[in-house]
Amino acid sequence: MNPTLEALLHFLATWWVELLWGVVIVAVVPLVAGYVVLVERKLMADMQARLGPMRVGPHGLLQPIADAVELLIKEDIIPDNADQLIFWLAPVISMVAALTSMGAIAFGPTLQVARDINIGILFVAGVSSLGLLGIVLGGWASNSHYSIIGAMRSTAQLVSYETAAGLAMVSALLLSGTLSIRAIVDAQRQSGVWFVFLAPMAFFIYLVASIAETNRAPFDLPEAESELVAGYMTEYSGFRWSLYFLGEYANMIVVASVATTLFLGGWLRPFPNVTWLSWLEYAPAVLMALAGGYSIYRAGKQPVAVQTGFMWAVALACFAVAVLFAVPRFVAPLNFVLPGLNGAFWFLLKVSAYLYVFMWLRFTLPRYRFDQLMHLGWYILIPLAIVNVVAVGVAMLLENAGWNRWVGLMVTTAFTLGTALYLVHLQDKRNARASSAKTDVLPGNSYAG
Amino acid sequence: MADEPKPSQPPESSKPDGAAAAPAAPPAVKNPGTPATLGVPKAAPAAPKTPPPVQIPLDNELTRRYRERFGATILDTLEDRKQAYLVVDAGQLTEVARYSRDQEKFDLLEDYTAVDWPKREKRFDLVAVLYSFPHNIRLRLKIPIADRQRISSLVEIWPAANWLEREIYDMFGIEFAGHPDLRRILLPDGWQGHPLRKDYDILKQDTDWVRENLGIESGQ
Amino acid sequence: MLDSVLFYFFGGVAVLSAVLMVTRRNAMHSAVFLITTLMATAGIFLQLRAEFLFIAQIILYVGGIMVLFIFVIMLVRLDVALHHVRFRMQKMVAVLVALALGFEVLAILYAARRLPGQGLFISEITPPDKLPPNSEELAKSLFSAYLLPFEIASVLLLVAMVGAVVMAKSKKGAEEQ
Amino acid sequence: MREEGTNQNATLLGADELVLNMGPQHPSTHGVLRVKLKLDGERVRGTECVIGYLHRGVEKIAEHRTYQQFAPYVDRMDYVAAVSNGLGYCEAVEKLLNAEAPPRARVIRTILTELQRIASHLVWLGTHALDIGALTPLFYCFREREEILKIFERYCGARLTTHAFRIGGLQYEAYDGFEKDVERFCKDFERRIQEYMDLLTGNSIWIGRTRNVGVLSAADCIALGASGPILRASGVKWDLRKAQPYAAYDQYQFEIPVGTNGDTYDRYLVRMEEMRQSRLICLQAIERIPDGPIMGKVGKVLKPPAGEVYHSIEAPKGILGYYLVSDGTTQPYRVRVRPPSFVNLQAFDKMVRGHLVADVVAIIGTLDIVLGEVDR
Repeated sequence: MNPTLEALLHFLATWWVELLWGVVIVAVVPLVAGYVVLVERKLMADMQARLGPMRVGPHGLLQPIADAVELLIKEDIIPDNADQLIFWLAPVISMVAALTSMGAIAFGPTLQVARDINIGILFVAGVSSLGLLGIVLGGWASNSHYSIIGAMRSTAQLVSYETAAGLAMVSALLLSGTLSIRAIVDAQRQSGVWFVFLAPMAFFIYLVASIAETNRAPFDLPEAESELVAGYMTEYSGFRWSLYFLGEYANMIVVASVATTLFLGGWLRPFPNVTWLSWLEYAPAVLMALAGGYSIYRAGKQPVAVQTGFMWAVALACFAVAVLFAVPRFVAPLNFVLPGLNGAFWFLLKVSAYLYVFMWLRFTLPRYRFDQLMHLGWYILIPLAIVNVVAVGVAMLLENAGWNRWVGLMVTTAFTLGTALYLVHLQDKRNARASSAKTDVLPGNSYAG
Repeated sequence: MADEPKPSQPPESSKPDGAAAAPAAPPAVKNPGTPATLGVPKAAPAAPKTPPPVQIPLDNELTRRYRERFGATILDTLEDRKQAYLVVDAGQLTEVARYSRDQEKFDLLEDYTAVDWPKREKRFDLVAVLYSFPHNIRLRLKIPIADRQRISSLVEIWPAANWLEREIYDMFGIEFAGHPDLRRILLPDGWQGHPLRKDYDILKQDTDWVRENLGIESGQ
Repeated sequence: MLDSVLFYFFGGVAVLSAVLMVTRRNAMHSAVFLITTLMATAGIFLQLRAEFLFIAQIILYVGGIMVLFIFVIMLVRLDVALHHVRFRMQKMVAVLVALALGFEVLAILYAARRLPGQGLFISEITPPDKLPPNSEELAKSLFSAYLLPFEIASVLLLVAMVGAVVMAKSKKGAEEQ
Repeated sequence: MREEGTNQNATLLGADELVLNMGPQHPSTHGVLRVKLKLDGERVRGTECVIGYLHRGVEKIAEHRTYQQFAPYVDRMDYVAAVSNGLGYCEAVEKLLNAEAPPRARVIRTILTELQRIASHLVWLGTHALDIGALTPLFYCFREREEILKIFERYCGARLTTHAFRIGGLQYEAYDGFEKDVERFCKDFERRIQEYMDLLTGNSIWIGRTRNVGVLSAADCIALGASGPILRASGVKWDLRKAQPYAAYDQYQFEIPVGTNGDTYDRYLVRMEEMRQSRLICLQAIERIPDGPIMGKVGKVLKPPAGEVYHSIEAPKGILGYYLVSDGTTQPYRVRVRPPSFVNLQAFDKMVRGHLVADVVAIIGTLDIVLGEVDR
């Protein structure tokens, strides 16, 4: 046999699972990102007393597909004065970085593209930050003032907040003692509790920094539409624009996954070592069944026959998933998929919750100004993250010295919290000084007739 | 300049049945005793023949002070529908304006505009509406000027005049000496003609400009 | 087999984009090709199972330094600056420097042959999966055998950082006065 | 940047000054305002407003229409507060005619104008918050504004450019259930305002973005002619509705909210409180709408005696003045509108210098300009 062919076959035989997963990620993530957008729009609509997309498909469920088609067939405009090569390259870098970094994420104990590389978490963080190159290059190549300002803001913002996020990650890494994703989750299983309880400040810092890293509100300055039109994406349209968009949402999923892995116990169910909670193993199936039941309940209340039918379809789908979750538990030969299924369920649930927080903040908060953003990053988050790393280290030393682990962690967390309050206080004082001696006025106290 | 004007009172000579409140009834606040307001005959009865009799001479303390101070510069002091105005000679406009702001406390230049009377010798009336926060009264200065006569700008006295004078320049072609940035404001820079002049027909436009910049024959 | 395919792929990309980087007129294009070179090098590290070096290369060079580099290019209009910097003897100097470099490389290769042991060419290769996880190894050697140099480097960086802060401060103060 | 080769003004970094052209198509210039910003990094070193993109020659049109024919045109100036424009014009012409609207008409005018003030402020609040990045208040504001527009629609059939009033009084009698509609809206509205305040007033990002941004002292306001909430936010307790009452404002109790700093945050508080006060005025007014005719005696053909009149009202955005000159014919000889937005926009340059690009947006929002009125 041809040696090349043989080698190829050998390669395929050894790596087919990973290759398949790779293909699945490339194929599924755009769809998932599309539906994350839909969910976001629906949630936003709900919080804003309106309906959101309703036209395409029942309750707008096919909207992402319509959007994708629209973006694909849209005219592709490259401005005359743009730098053709880089303009073309930039969105691709952004998206490839986001998708590649997904490769190392473990969705369950057995669900991972890259066979557990022992620098997993660094890989995710490092590669996903490459997306910034796409933003900077795209902003520069567009040759537009809005784009370049957006790109500069983006760079400054990412460089600042990456530091804070990295230091927050270090806290969790100290606790786990490894960089490998599976080992980190395993460490949380062994310690019996998620790291978010052991290092709450680190989790909080990571939450804030990850919002800033993904350019989401209230830190969405690089693309603040009311100031910079669309920031670095201003000159992009159609397919290229959708690549950026995809990269952004994929990045959101990535940071959520990192947070889930580091702080929220990855694919572990809540309190993985408490045996009387082991009924939670049934939770996925039960929850899906409940969702199905609710759909049936709602089906009767739909005004139009089509909608009733659709609700029934949803109900059936939910039941099908429920059965899928339940069967392996009762059928012994299928038991081996159980950890994967349950793991994926919990993992995705946590990721969704994390993303929900992202969205919730976006609908609620106004946007920071650039100097305020930098102040928050450099004057508060980074010092706090450094203090937190030291504090977690001290806690571990104390534990080694025979202290109760919780007492040590509480003391150090309290210390970090105190530092945080002091930093905020300093910042307030700085603001007060900046605004010279001006007094507040509240409505109601100075309105005479 | 009064930063904290005293709480302004509604003019106390409240009209019997609250008719459209004549805001600028100067004597009401300044000098209740003067019979100027009370003596005003109801606005001229119908039949508005071309020389209008609605404007009647006004003589109260305010106008007297102006006359004393400026003499012949104040060409006339009149009242029209209970609103006072002074006709001021263009030559000493700056002085009158500064006096109005500093001594008479007309701190707000509420409006500044022009009216075109093509048949008159002095073709334009510039009209400045002044308001005094401390006294809660209005006063109009009317400055007749001829076509192509340059007139001194009020920007130094009331910065608010900046855009208002640019608009007058834009619409009437009146030039202001000493204006920091006298350009067209509403119309494009290269436009020919001044639309609010009476001889500028309502359908007229700068066809050359339109053809050159918009590539169409007419914008109508 | 797979290893050599990957090696030649990454090596080819690295050399090609290095050449392109030198020949491009546009500073931004050069930067992009430099990034490609660095990433291809990172790929070679990965192929050598040096995953920590790989990710360090990505994070430090591609992620950090290159972003700052591009940032600077955007800010200071390097196109114009280059134009001013170019001088008459440039080509000559470049050729000389290149020749010197080439001579050095040759000399090293020649000297290496004389070294005791295997020299540059290692005949027995440890199979990749037998290698210990190298981030741990790296950490161990950094914090034990090479602790002093490591700390010296850290202090040096700290000094640089403080220096930067001081310089930025004084400039700001001067501007305010 | 590459294109800015000609501009060699040195700045902090030794780089060129960047000229950023905001508008006329830009999400947050509220229409077709174009602002040229001279930037050093992101700091604004100078501005120039380019306006006139929406210029329709309203004042010229007026000279070729009769007094009644021109009335609908004024609605097209400040199109988010059309009723207020109409009130100012009608009262000005009435003054020119020495006529007046009957008491019932004046009260209904007051109610509608105050509702319009609330609606205008709601548009301001929603877009201002959106500019600063808060997405949600916009929809809440438009939800409430919708209620007001529904009242307008039931009253006169139009929602935006209402032409609600006629010279001499009103065309339409208040419809059945008018009081009830207004009352229901006002009762509900207190809770709604609280909702907006909950979202924004205490929010530290909001405070950070608005406090000390675009500060305008009282002296600056008066010198630059800025009026309305901008003037009040800098501490001048002055409101034409109190100072020189028109319509039926002398009959109602309300307060003039004032700020102290004259910054964007104070303007926000002042406008919020103004909405509350407008609501109170409406509630007082619907309690007793006098009976009687709704149209005064002005005749079918309006021929005001020759002469001139200036009349101004407190529109939601500031002093809205009309200067009318009659030559005794049925068409005005000259109509001059003193638009609050136009004059307020003059203060923009002073407010924005030294701030960041993001503040430019906040300041355009807080000025509450409507380009239809700026350009006329």
